[in-house]
Amino acid sequence: MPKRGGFFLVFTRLQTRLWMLVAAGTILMPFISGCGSHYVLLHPAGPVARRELDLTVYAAVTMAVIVAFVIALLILTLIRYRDRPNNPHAYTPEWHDHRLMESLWLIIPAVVLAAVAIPTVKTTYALARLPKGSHPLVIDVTSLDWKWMFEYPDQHIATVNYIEIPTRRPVLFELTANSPMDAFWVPELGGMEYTMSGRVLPLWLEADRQGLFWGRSAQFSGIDFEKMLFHVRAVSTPSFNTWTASIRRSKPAMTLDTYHRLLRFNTVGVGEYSSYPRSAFPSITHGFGLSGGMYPVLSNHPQKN
Amino acid sequence: MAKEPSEQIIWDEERGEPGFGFIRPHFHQEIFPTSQIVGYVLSLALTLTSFLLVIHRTFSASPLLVAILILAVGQAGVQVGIFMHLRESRGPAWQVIPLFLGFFIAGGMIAMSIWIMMFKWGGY
Amino acid sequence: MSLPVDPKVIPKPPVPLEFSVKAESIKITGFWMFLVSDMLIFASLFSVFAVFRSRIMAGPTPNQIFHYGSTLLETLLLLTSSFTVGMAIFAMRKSHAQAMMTWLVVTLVLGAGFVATEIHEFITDVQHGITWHVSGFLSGFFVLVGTHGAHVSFGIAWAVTLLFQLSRRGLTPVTTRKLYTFSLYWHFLDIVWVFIFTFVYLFGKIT
Amino acid sequence: MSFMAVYLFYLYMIHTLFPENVRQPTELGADVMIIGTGIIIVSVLTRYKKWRWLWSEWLTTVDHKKIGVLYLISALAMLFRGGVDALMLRTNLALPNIQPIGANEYNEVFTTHGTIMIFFMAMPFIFALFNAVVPLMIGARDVAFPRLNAISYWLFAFGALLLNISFVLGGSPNAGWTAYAPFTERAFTPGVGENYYFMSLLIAGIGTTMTGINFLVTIIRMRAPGMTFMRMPLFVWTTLTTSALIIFAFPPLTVALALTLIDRLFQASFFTLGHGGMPMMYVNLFWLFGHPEVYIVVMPAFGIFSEVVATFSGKQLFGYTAMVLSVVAIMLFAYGTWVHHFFTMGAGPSVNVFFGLSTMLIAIPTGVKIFNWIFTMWGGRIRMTVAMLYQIAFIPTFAIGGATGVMFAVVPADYQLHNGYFLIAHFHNVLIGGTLFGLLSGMHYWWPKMFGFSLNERLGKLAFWLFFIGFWITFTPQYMLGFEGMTRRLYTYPLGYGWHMLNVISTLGAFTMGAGFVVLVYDIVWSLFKMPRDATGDPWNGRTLEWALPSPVPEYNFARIPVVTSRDMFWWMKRHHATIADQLKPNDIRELDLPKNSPVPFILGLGFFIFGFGMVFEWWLLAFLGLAIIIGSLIYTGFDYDEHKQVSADEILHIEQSLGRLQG
Repeated sequence: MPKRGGFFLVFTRLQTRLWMLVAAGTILMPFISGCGSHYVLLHPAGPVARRELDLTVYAAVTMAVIVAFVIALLILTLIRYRDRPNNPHAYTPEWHDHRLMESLWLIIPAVVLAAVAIPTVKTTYALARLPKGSHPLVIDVTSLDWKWMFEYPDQHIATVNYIEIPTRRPVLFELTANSPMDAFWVPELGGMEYTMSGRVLPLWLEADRQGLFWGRSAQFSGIDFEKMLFHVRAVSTPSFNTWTASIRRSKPAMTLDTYHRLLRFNTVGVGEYSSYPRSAFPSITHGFGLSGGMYPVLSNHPQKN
Repeated sequence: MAKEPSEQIIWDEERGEPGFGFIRPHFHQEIFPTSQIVGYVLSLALTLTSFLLVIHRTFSASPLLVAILILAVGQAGVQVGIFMHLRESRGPAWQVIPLFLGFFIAGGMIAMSIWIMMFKWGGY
Repeated sequence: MSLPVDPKVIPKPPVPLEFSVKAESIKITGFWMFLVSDMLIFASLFSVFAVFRSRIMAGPTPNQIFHYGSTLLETLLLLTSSFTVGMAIFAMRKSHAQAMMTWLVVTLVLGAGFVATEIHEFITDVQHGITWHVSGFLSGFFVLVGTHGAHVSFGIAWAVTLLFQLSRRGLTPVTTRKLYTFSLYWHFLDIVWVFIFTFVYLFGKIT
Repeated sequence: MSFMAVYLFYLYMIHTLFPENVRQPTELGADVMIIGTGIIIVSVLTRYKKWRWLWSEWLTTVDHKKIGVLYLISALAMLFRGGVDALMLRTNLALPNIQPIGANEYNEVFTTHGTIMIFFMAMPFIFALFNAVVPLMIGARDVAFPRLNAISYWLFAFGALLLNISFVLGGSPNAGWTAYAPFTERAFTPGVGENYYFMSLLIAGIGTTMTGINFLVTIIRMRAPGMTFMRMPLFVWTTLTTSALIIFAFPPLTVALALTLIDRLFQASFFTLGHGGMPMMYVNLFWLFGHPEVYIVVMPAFGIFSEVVATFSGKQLFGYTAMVLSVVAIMLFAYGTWVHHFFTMGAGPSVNVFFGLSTMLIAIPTGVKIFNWIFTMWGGRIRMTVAMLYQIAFIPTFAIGGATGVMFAVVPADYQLHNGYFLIAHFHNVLIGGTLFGLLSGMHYWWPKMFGFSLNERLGKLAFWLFFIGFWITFTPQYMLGFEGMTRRLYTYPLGYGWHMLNVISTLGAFTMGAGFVVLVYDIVWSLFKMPRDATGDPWNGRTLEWALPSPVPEYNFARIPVVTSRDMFWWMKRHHATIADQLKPNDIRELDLPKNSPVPFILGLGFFIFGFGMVFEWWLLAFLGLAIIIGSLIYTGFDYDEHKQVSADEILHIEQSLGRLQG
């Protein structure tokens, strides 16, 4: 290749750099704007999500330190030991063993991982229990194809694809399904859990600010799974009480017939019902007494016994 | 088959690796089938013991489970050790390692699956 | 392209016929590996059964469907056949072809007895409406025991082809290797049965 | 003209046999492609009178090198299919609320994308490299069971065929590559699609298990004299551990698939909702296989990188013993971590914590390996070949993938990140950055050994950069989408979430990777015609025994089995000026027994295919026909004692002489 003049070389480099800058800018733009409100996981609205986020960030940062070290080491190695003429760095083809270094990179990752492991264990056990002395609001969640049904056993009301919860009070979701497996997830309030027919799983979440949060199924369950969306409105306790009262007063009751319509394979909008036929729904407090639906033998389920 | 004398010498003797410890090869060569008969009697005895233990409800449930579990493992030991000639091999009896690894993984698989599927969520 | 080495000539131990050819002895190692993999199949089925054991639903309980007499009979048949196939290998090692064939035939008869008993039980169950559709427990039970039964049936078919080969070719490194692997297979099925006997039938009796 | 006639006839048949199958435009496109390719292949073979050659040289072969080539071709074809699937997925998600393909087709495409990439791309690619080099590396004539090896290949090939025809006959599986019950039960997926999934994976799984057994025994029993375990190249070590993993891990998969199929076809009650079925057990069994599977596909890549990095740094592998111990440790730990795939199933904090910790534990040996690779380069002379570029790209990529993997082991973090795009980005990061980079690296590295010519380096580098840059453009946005709450398997999304910006970028990246694949194929075709043949057999200045042989390797591999005295044997020989030609003398050469070609593997595979097809459509007669073919070919092999052919010493002498490898 013919050698080019100095000016031209500089120009080419400049040009290259400019192009790289433009490219990098295009790619990085959405990343720079990365803390926008769309990043629901980064904007927790409750203690559960906050603890999960804290731990995620902690783990990410800890891991990033190691990764950064590895990449730096790799780049250094590549610069020093590329096969080029007159490489001043020593070529040691037989060097293949170093006890101290090998034990070092056995021990250091182990220590770092222990640093991640200990808070993991603590938080996992902590999040498995409701805060001491709290009186949770119980909501029984049933995932259907492809909609969410919610029952408030203490308020005697039922809703579809929409719930309201009071702020600063733990909500105990009792999750079950009358459909294939789904996952109940409200990202701003906290992590997900599967809903499975024939089993009731507890999950507690709490909102500490008012707002409207979206939740969706995170587990693929068929053609309209994309539409398994619901909303959670967190309001103050008085407005929550007003809301339940108004539903009890002004909305229709859910009959078994309504429920069987919900069981069909379709999507529906939001629904609110002033009561629901208690014996007909799977819930921990009332046992299983379902007659219709897809699991007719649930009356024998060990959960009841 | 014997085409390569050079191979026959070294290759046949498993590259001079005679095996060590529990993978040292060992062939059963007997004049009278003593071990077979002993194995048969043992296997019958073990089976009948566990059967009778259960039929007569000798212990309460949990010790009984443990007892028949031990008897079953003993039975497997009899079959593997006596009848299957575990350590017969040319060169090191390599099959021993995957076999015991397999036992270990199989046991772990069963025990862990039961544990996981109990769904002991706790705390509520 | 090889380099000079000291060919350590180790005194050769007396090796039975089935191990005398390197390639055939490798097949025996391969068969062990197959058995390990098959063992994991049964372990998976056992874990399924263990989890499904209590999921009886509206179906019958273990005590209602297990017949301990015939189960014990099956166990004795299979244990005895395990012994007879061991004797066949013993005779093979002694180069007693006739004795070996006899023991093998006895093994097959015992195995056929086992399969017949099991099929009879299954048919009785199905006649009483006890099918794998009824409950999770029955699904686990039928598939675990049925897989074992299918293995035994396959073993019988395999051994019949071996009988033909043995009678045509006599004791050669290849035929003895085949019989040896068959014996491994048979003993392995015996072990699996012992665990089925213990974990399915006897556990069912206890709980 | 004839093409149109055939196609119309085909459409007529489809509509008669499968009236319920509504033809979508993409399916029609796939039909046209399959039929068209088929006609082209058939006419080319007929035109050049190559049928006999195809049958006797390839379809009936039991030679491990040829089987390796077959695996490689299949894997590349499947990489194409899976890649096209990926582009369709990304196109569908590029902008909010556009749907070039509808919901059902999207579900089918992501299912086949995952299934094909894992089972029908990564696995055969791995086996291609196993077959191509492992017997050469350990100084063996062939694998332990050559005919079984061919059977494995044909089971895989016909399994892959069964899955691939699902798109045009009867409908593809559409429940995700994991096929979680109870969604895969008849009540929710009534079509034949899921039957295809279960049946094809069962068939391919049998083949895979046998490959595992084959290579485990090959390595244990067929090593050359002096090749002790601690002298084996690391790729052989990873083959050993991978084979062991296959033997232990595939049985749970087989059971899970078989039980679901029994549920679907014969109304058992394993994973159904009624009658005490327990779908969670399917998940448990699937991941009992699924987690080891991750290591099955990534460990060979570790082995490849260990060979590549040593060769192109001109330096012995650093910390060989530690590397061996870490692969063994990974193999053992791999069985104790499977629950981290379903922490959110709520098996309880104790279970979750146990498996979270065991998952973190497995990161330690992996970390050891990464440092050892870097220190292999330290003090070497690094040659930037394509194979080495993939290796260098692998280290940071895999480190990041591993780091995000540790985040999933952090149970509370997993509760938020599970089933989101963060997860998608993580496992693509590991599988592309680890497995695919490794396999492509290995392909470039061993290509001259397999085919006798190298791939073009310039084109290879172009393909590499497109892959590498495209990879990061695709998956960095996906990590961020995870934090925006986008969940996996969505076929479309509304504008309001703000996901569109990142999705556009991600799609652009995917197409960049697609361009990389096109360049790669062009590279292969170009090199096939234009690259000079490799005369030395050692184009990279290699270290292990396979480079001591001519390329392509003669059928019998080694005219005389070498005696190994050192790790990196060939390197040692070169340093001590022990050239090949000096060593092999005419009277060293003897007559050899080689495995003879056999039609049984192909016919057995065909039998399984017919059986599987019958089962899928519940055409029992066809299934019985397939079963009869299977049993017939098994009995035939049982009575077939004529497994060997003899190659005379003269013939070998002649070949070696013509290759210039003989003294005197």
